[in-house]
This record gives sequence, structure tokens and C-alpha cells, in this order.
Amino acid sequence: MVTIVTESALERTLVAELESLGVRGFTITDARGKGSRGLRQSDWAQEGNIRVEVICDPAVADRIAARVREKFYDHYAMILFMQDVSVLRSDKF
Amino acid sequence: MVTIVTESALERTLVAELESLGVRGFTITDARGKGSRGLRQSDWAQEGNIRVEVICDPAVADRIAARVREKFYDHYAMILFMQDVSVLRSDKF
Amino acid sequence: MVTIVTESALERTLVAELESLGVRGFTITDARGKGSRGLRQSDWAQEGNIRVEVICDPAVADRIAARVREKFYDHYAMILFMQDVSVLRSDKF
Amino acid sequence: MSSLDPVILFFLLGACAGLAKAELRLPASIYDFVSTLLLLAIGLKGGVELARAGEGIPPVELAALLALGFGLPIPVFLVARYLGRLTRADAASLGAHYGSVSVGTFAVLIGHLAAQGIPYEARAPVWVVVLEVPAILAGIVLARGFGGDVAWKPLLRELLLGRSIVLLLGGLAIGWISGPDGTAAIQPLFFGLFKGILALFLLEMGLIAATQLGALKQNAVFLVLFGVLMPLFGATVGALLGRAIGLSPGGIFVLATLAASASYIAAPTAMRTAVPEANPALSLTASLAVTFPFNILVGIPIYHRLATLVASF
Amino acid sequence: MSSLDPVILFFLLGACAGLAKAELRLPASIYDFVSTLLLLAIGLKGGVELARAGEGIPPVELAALLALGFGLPIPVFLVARYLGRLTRADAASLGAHYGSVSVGTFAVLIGHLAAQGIPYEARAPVWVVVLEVPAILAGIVLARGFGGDVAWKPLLRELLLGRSIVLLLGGLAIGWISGPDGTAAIQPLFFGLFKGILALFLLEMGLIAATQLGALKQNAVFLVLFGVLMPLFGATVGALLGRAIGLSPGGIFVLATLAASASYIAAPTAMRTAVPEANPALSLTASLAVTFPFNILVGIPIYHRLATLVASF
Amino acid sequence: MSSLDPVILFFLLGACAGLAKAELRLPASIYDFVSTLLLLAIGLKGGVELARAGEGIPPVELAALLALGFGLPIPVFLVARYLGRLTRADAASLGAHYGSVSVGTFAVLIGHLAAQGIPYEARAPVWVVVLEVPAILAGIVLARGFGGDVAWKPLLRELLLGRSIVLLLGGLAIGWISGPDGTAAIQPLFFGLFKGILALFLLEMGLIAATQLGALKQNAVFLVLFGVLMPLFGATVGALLGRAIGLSPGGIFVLATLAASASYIAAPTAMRTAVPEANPALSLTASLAVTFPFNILVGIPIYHRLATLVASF
Ligand SMILES: Nc1ncnc2c1ncn2[C@@H]1O[C@H](COP(=O)(O)O)[C@@H](O)[C@H]1O
Ligand SMILES: Nc1ncnc2c1ncn2[C@@H]1O[C@H](COP(=O)(O)O)[C@@H](O)[C@H]1O
Ligand SMILES: Nc1ncnc2c1ncn2[C@@H]1O[C@H](COP(=O)(O)O)[C@@H](O)[C@H]1O
Ligand code: NA
Ligand code: NA
Ligand code: NA
Repeated sequence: MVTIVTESALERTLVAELESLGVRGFTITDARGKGSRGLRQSDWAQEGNIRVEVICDPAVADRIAARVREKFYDHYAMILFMQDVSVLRSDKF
Repeated sequence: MVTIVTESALERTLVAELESLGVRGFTITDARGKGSRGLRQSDWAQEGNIRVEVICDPAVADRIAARVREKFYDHYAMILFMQDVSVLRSDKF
Repeated sequence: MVTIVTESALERTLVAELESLGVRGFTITDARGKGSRGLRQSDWAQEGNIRVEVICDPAVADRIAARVREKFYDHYAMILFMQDVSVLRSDKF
Repeated sequence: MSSLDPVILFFLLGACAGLAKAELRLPASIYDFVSTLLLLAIGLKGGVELARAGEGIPPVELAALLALGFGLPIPVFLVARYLGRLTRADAASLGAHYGSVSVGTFAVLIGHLAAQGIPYEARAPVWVVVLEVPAILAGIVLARGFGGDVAWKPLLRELLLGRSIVLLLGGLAIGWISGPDGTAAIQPLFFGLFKGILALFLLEMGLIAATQLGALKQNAVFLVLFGVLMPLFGATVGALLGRAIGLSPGGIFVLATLAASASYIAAPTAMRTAVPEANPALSLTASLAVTFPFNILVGIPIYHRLATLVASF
Repeated sequence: MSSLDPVILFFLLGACAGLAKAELRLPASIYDFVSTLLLLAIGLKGGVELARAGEGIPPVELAALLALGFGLPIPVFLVARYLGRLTRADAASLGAHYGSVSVGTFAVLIGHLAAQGIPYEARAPVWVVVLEVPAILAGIVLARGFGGDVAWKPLLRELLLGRSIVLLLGGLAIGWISGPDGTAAIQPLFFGLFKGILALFLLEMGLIAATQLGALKQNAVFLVLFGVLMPLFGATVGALLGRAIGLSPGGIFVLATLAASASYIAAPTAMRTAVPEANPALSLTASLAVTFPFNILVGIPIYHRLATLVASF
Repeated sequence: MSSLDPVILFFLLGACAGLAKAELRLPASIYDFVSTLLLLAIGLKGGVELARAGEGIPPVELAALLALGFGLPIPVFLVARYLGRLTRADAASLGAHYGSVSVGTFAVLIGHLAAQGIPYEARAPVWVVVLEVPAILAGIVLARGFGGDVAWKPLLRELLLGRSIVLLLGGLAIGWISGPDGTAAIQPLFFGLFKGILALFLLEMGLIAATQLGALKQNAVFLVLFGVLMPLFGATVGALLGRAIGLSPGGIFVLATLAASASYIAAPTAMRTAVPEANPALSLTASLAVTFPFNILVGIPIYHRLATLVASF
């Protein structure tokens, strides 16, 4: 599973990018946080973060990481991390 | 830890089911997402997803997966995945 | 990655504590749940939970767990668990 | 039909914005706020009028409403099953949705009646309450049979304690107990702002309906035809029934519109739990993206004429 | 007691819905919206009246209020510790809650006073502000002693910059600076809708109180007795103090009600941070699920008579 | 300048609370609710006035507005790039922000004009709509050149379907179609509560501006000077242009204020997507934490005199 925490404003763009990489599903929650680019509160919708989870096979995960690094990582508040998960009915993903 | 992402409308039923399986605690966040059953936005409370996390021992986790698969998986937008976690004060769980 | 689920009221205190331990970033989502201290709904802002994720190296993670156990665990609704994650651009953390 | 009511224009604005995928999402909590205000206002208004009129509800009327609620799903089911060739579950779900009622449509109707100065029975909000649940129960029975594997008790509990019923009945009770004078201090919010709040509500409904329209791909022809013709059938049944139990012309108009309207809150939720194999998008699209707009844009004026006609016999 | 104010009926509606576990949850953001409007409206109203009356606050009055705030927790603590056999932390926490005040109760009282046309000191919202914090400090000292391990500075900062204080004082200042004419354009929202907004607020409070009642299992008998008798004691102290410093009959009524009311926002939050070993459910249940309903349903009329009696000496 | 408008005091209250880090956060959904109401109300008001006046928009005026929108970013860019020594991206982003307009400032201005009884062109909300987008496009070209790697189509779509444009134009259309009589029933919400809603909006803006001020560390001197002087320059350009195309004195005042105002919603969002290497905090701080407060506190009265002066030639 790949998890990305980034600026809410990026939601549409990021989702389009994920889908172009063949991702079949994702889950998004609203979040706030702090990182190298300072505090990001959700008081004002524009300023909050989103937390995007994508369950996918390792190859797709690596493609996501590469694409995200190239396209977004330099200019946007963003982190990405990966975890192993075991899924129910893995044919779904 | 078992994580379930499913329709908000299922919250009550799912919680009751979990408790009947001996689960002692859970954490729920509101979410949105996309999967095989299409987009699920949270614009309208009824249409959103919830993301339920349950920390429990592997045996209970398997029972949850089995029950969920049998009762909900066919007819509801739902995914379930498991991860290993190490907990503080494991006697709590 | 360390994840803490606890009372919303503790947000400021906990963040200050984390920063005093050298944590560089964190992500917070609003949550609700149930545990040994009963149901915690988010109907009323005061009564909800928060779910705090901190990506950090294992040493800091252990320091967080120790501090949290000492300062908060006895008197607050709280759980803490840890997972291994692999991060993109690990120098960030 | 005179000029278009601005609240209807708000619906169209929302629908256009939704179809154009404009960034106009309103948070779910605003929908909750606005719809809570509407439901309470409708209840309060009815309660105050009831207190003024000193009316009761004749038992015959109650029986007729229950017959309508339990009965209307049957023709809906038959049409959907045999003309629409839907699965049993889907046809039963449509029965539940179209037999039950839409409070949003009722709110638009209330605004319309007030604007046109048409008198009607003060107890009309009670009709909404009475009509909401029976059709859902009938729909479940149509899907499962009487002996079906349904957890009736929690289901009934949830239905009878649903948001719209509690807020409508609560508003009715408060309005009835407090009367016109007692409620004077809360009228600026609930009565003075009613049409403005209704405009906001319809803006949201337009957005939601437009989103739902995206699901109208499979069965599109059937769903559109069904979503337009079924309300006309329902309205006719409702109008005739209203005439039969001796309602006023305004009351006949109300009952026709209620029968024509389809549920998009209580029915979807209940069917999701009780008949999960029914495709929720199907009924919701018909009800929300076809019938709701049809009713508030075109249907209400038609039902008005229909009611006048039926009342004149 | 004449007829029941409809806003009270909204509280009962919320409470019934909550007890029946109806699906009526209102999102937290609506609670924030509604309570923000209430606090600002109360402040503005007080400020406008102050501007009109040109009143100041006599130093004796201020001293009396501080004495009440710091003093009232002591008997509360003693009763809870020795009659109720609670732990020191729990008894001190009850002291903080019952010594401090409830803005919700004050809002109901304001509505009541306006409806009945009872005059009172325009500076009453200032009393609320002055009474909120001292009891909480006293409660912490009762739990910890003076030398206790408490981070006083951030705590005081948070208390003095709490939501209710900032909004009440802010509203007061704006109302006072702008006066009756200056605020005319914002009065439709803050004054015209006041009672309607109060009704929504009480609907939510009813839901919250009902949920809280679920926690009333341990110590049930003590908590109910305590939650009913302590406000009567507080009201008596408040009324006598109001008489002693020469308040008007309306002012005595207000001070009695404030002393009778118990905090359910500022005190719980502060005690959670400063005295975490106190069981938060205990004080909150007493304050929210017993005393708040008691005060608005039964207490206010009693305190009215009490104030009239005390004023007549 | 007479006495301070209370809505401005609400801004100051929010700003003080924000600077003191008081626990006054209002949920984002309340901001959405309040700003939706404001945008619709401004549009409706303009539409109703347009229907009353039967006005059209002269083509010359449209051309002048487009010239202002596309042209104003250029001097802003040059100043920021060569006097402020900012990167090309940052200077272009400031150009986009300051060439575009702030609907919040316009709302305060509308309230001010109504309070002072100053007449102005009913079509002014159209100016806001026309002025919002061109400067953003110009800013992107300044950063990227004409051939730059920009996905223009989705960007334009998103800009033209932005929240403020859709709600303003939607409100305008509804107001224009329904006219003064048609909208009578929704006026209590949108017109009666306008100033109160504006007060809540400014309370939030104060909180947000104060938070943003925290980012004012680097380039502080430049940003403050820039955020104060640039609006004065913009106002002069706007006033002269308004005079040149023959606007009324009130219209010149409006155009001066619009030119002086800086975008803090549409421009930040668009620049974030199209020119991500620009530092978003820089422009937002200038626009939100310096220029917005300056304009509503000090600027508007200045622009009023400026407009009177320019109109008198
Ligand atoms: N160490 C961390 N642990 C958890 N979340 C983080 C961490 N660092 C950054 N984040 C999240 O990622 C967002 C963007 O990070 P950054 O680009 O470093 O500002 C922050 O607003 C946080 O929500
Ligand atoms: N591959 C995936 N990764 C993350 N979340 C997913 C994925 N697939 C589905 N989901 C989530 O699970 C919900 C139900 O999935 P589904 O039953 O496939 O429609 C979706 O609305 C998403 O929130
Ligand atoms: N077994 C569990 N799995 C997931 N979340 C839990 C679990 N136990 C407790 N929690 C969360 O942690 C919060 C505090 O737990 P407690 O201190 O046990 O009341 C609860 O409100 C839940 O949100
Ligand atoms: Na129907
Ligand atoms: Na008290
Ligand atoms: Na400008």
C-alpha cells in the first residue's frame, strides 16, 4: 500500500495522475499536519492536507513513487510511504 | 491490525458485527474514494465511506475477514486489508 | 511510523510533546472510536478523537512511546502502535 | 405556470454547476444544517396551523394513507419487473422508493402553495410522516416475501426514528403546543427565512442530482421513461384517493404531489440494509436525477391542474 | 410558569431523540456555528445596552463576583469529597464545574427575561466572563494544592482566551463601540434570529445531554441528588450576594441562575489538562445531563421566585 | 470616515483572536456556508438592480475591464522582479494576485456603499466576474512565456467554473430573471441578513489573515511596502480608467477599489497548479495579511476621496 500526504489543492491532479498509472482504487481522508513546508491547518479548506491510500502491486507502487517524485515532490508539500499489506480477495486490486 | 473501507451507511451494522466477534476497540475516520463500485464522494453524508481500524490478535483478524467476506463483501462497496503492528501495552488489546 | 489515537483535547499538548522529542513532521486526522474508556463520538468537537501519524526513525519512535506512556497513558483515552514503512526520500525524515 | 419561482432557478443553477463539474461542492454538514431547518420549519408551520384550526386526523384518512403507502409499490414493482426486466430486488427497491415520499418535493410544494395563496389541510405534514415508511416495508416484502430473512425489529426502529420523521413530528408537536403566539419569537428563523433556506437546499439538490445523473448509463431509456411516467401515475392515484376521502382541492393537490414524489433518503438507506443485492444507484438515479427534477420543474403545475380537475367532479 | 417556551420544547425533542437513539446527529460544525452566533449575539446585546445606559462596573461588584467564583467550589468540593466519597481529584473537578458557569443556561435565561420583559443590568454578560475562570483555578488548587505540579501559564492563557470569553467580550466591545444605531444593519441576524438560533442550540444540547446520560451508571444516585440540590444551594448564595451588592431584582435573578449553573465546556477542557486523573465523565454527566436540564426546565422559574423573595427584603 | 462600521470590528476581533492564538477556529464548512451566502447575495442584489434598471453592459466598458485585467499584472511583475528582487515565478504570481480581484473586499465595499447611500452601476458584480480571470492568465504567461508548458484547457475550465464566478453569475442571473417581486420571498435571507453574514465572514477573514501573518518573516519589509503601495497604484489606475469610460462617481469608486484589491482564492489555487515553483506563502501573505486588511480598514475611505476627486474633473 502506498500512502501519500499532500496539499488538498492537488487532489484532482493527483487522482488523474494515479488513474493514468493504472490504479483501480484509492481512499482519501482529510488531514492536517506539519512538515518541512510548515504547518498545514484545515481551518480553511484551501490550506489543508489530504491523505491518499492506494492498494496496488509493488510494480505499480514503484511507478507511483517515481511519477510523484518527478512531478510533484519538489514544489508541493508532500510525503509518500509504502507498507506491505495483505488484502482480502486480492484479485480485486 | 485490520482496516476496512466501506460505505458510511454500514457503520452501525459493521460495528455491531465487530463487537459480536469480541473486538474490544476500533477507530473510525470518514473517507471518500473510488473502487470497483465507482466513485464515493462525501459531499452528501449518505454517499461517503468510512475507514475502520481494528487492532486485534491474528485469530480475531481472521474471524473478522471471514465474517465480513460472507456478510458484506458481495453487496457493499468494501475492501479489507491487514497489517502487522506492534502496540504499546499489548495487554490492552 | 508511530500512530497514536487519543482525545482531541490533547492535540496541542501532544504536538508540543512530540516537537520537544525532535519530531520534524506529523499528520493528524479527526476520528471517532471505542476502547477501554468507552465510546468517543465526534458529534461534539470536544468528545472526538484524533489520529496522529509520525514518521521517524526507530530511536525517536521508542522515545515517543516511552514519553507517551509516562505522561498520558494512564489518564487519557489513548492507544499507540508502530509499523515499518519505507519512505520516499528518506533524508526528509 | 406564470413566472419561474427563484427557488427553482437555484435548483437549475446547482444542476448546471454539477453537470459542468464546477468546483461548487458544499460540505455535507451544510446539507445537514439546511435540511434540518427545512424539516423543522415544515413541522412547525403545520403544528401552528393545526393549533389554529383545532383539527384532528379522521381515521378514514389515516386508513387511506396507509393503503396508498402499502399499495403503491405493487404496480411500481410489476412495471419494473416485467416491462423493465429488472431483477426482483431492483424492482422491489424501485417500489419502495416510488411508494414512499420526498420531503424535498413537499418543501417546494409548500413554498408554491404559500406563494399562490392556495389553502390546504394544516395536517398535511402528518401525511408525509404516515406515507414515508409503509412503502419501504412493502418493498422489502416484495423482495423477500413475508418469511424473508430480514431483521425487522432494528429496521423498523431505524425507519420510525429516521431524521425526517423525528424532525417533522417534533416540529409539529412544538408548533401545536406553542401555537401562533408561543412560536412568534422563533418565526423569523423558521418562517421568515423559509424560502431562502429552501433556495439553498435546492442549490444542493441540483448539485447532487447532477452527480447522480452520471450513473444514468445502464437502463437509461427505461429509467427516464419510468422516472417521468410513474409520477404521473402516482399523482393520478393520489388525486383520486384525495377526492374519495373528501380532501379540499388544495389537499388533493398535496396528496397527488406526495404520491408522485419518490424517496431519496429513507428508502435508499433502508433498502441498502435490508435488500443489499439491489443496485442502489439504479433507484437513486431514477428518484433523484429524474423524478425529483421532473416533479419540481414540470410536475407540480401539472398536478395542480389535475387536482383542480379531479376536485371539480 | 405560564406556558412552556418553545425553545425548551426543542431541548426536550433533542433529549427524546437522543434517548431513543434516533439518527439525528448534527455535525460538530453546526454546533460551532450555532454557539458562535449565540455567544456573539449575547455579547452584542449586552454591549448595545451598555452603550445606551452608559453604565460602568462598580469595583465592589467585581470583587463580589471574584469571591463567588473562587469561593463556591469549596462547599461543592467538601460535599463531593465527604458526603459523596469521591476521590480528591473528582471532588475538585466537580468544584470547578459547579463554581464556574454555563453560557447555554445564560442564553436560555436571556431569552426568558426578554420574553417576560424583566429588566436587568446591561452588564450581565460581563458577569459571565468574570465568573467563568476563577472557579476552575480554585478547582485545580483544591486538587493539587498551591504548590502543585501545574503549568499555570499556558493554562491561564488558554482559559482567558477561551472561545466563550473571546466571543462574549468581543461581542460586548463591538456592541458598545457601535451602539444601537451602528449595529442596526447586523441586528436581523444577531437579534432577530436569536430565539430561533437558541432553539437549534437547545436541540443539540438535548441530543448531547441524552448521550451523556448514558454515562450515568456509577454514582447515579449521588450524581442526580447532587446535580439537583447543588444548583439550589448555588442559586441561594448567588441571590443573597446579588442582594448584598445592591443589584436590581432582575440582576439578582441573573446572578442566582449563574451561580446555579455548571460549566460543561471550559471546566471539562481545563480539568482534563490540569487534573487528568479526575474522571471526566463524572463531572460532565452531572453538569450536562442533570444540572443543565434541571436548570432550564425547572430551575429558572424557581430562581425567579427566589430572586423576587430575596429582593423584597 | 465617520464611525467604524461594526463589520470592520468583527474583522479586528478575528485578527486579534488569531494573533493571540485564541481557540477560536471556525470549521472550514462554516467558511464555505458563509461565503456561499455572500456570493449569492451579491449576485442576486446586482441581478435585481439590473432587472430594475434594464441596463446592458457597453462593449467599450468590457474592453476596458479586460485591458485592466490583462495589463495590471505587468507593472506589478516589474516592481516585484526588479525592485523586490523576487524570482520570476514569484513576481509573476504576485502579478496574478494583484491584477485579479478580491470578492471579500467587494462585499465590504457593497455594504459600505449601501450604508452611505452612494449610487453605483447595478452591473458592478459583472465587473468582478470579468476582472477575476484575465490577470491570472497574464501572470502565468509572465512566468512561463506564451509557449510555456501549461495545460491551458483544464486550467481555463477550472478558472471559469470557479466558485465565485459560478455563484456570482448564478445569483445575477436568478436576480435578473426573477426581479424585485420574484425574489421578495428569499430577500429576508439574502438581503436582510447580508450585513450580519458579512460580519461573520470578516471574523473568519480576520482569523485567517492573522494566521497568514505568521508567514511574514522573509521579505517582510518588501511585502508590507508592496502590499500597501500597490493597491494605491491600482486604485489610481482603476479610478482613471473608470473616469475615462464614463462611469458614475460611485462606479469609479467601485472600479478603483476592485483594482486595488488582490485575489486570495482564485489566484493562489491557479498559480499552485500552473506555476508550482512560485512560493505560495509569499503572494498569499501579501494579499491576505497585508492588502486585504489595508483595503478594508484604510483603503476604502481613501479610494472614496480619490474617486470623488477623479470624478470632479
Ligand atoms: N515526519 C512526518 N510524519 C508524518 N507526516 C508528515 C511528516 N512530515 C510531513 N508530514 C506530512 O506531510 C505534509 C507535507 O510535508 P512537507 O512537504 O514536509 O511539508 C505535512 O503537512 C504533514 O501532514
Ligand atoms: N485499490 C484500492 N486502494 C485503496 N482503496 C481502495 C481501493 N479499491 C477500493 N478502495 C476503497 O474501498 C471503497 C470500496 O471499494 P469497491 O468495493 O471496490 O468499490 C472505495 O470507495 C475506496 O474508498
Ligand atoms: N483495539 C483497538 N483498535 C483500534 N482502535 C482502538 C482500539 N482500542 C482503542 N482504540 C482507539 O483508541 C481510543 C482510546 O482507547 P481507550 O484508551 O482504550 O479508550 C478509542 O476511542 C479508539 O478510537
Ligand atoms: Na410516492
Ligand atoms: Na455555578
Ligand atoms: Na486588483
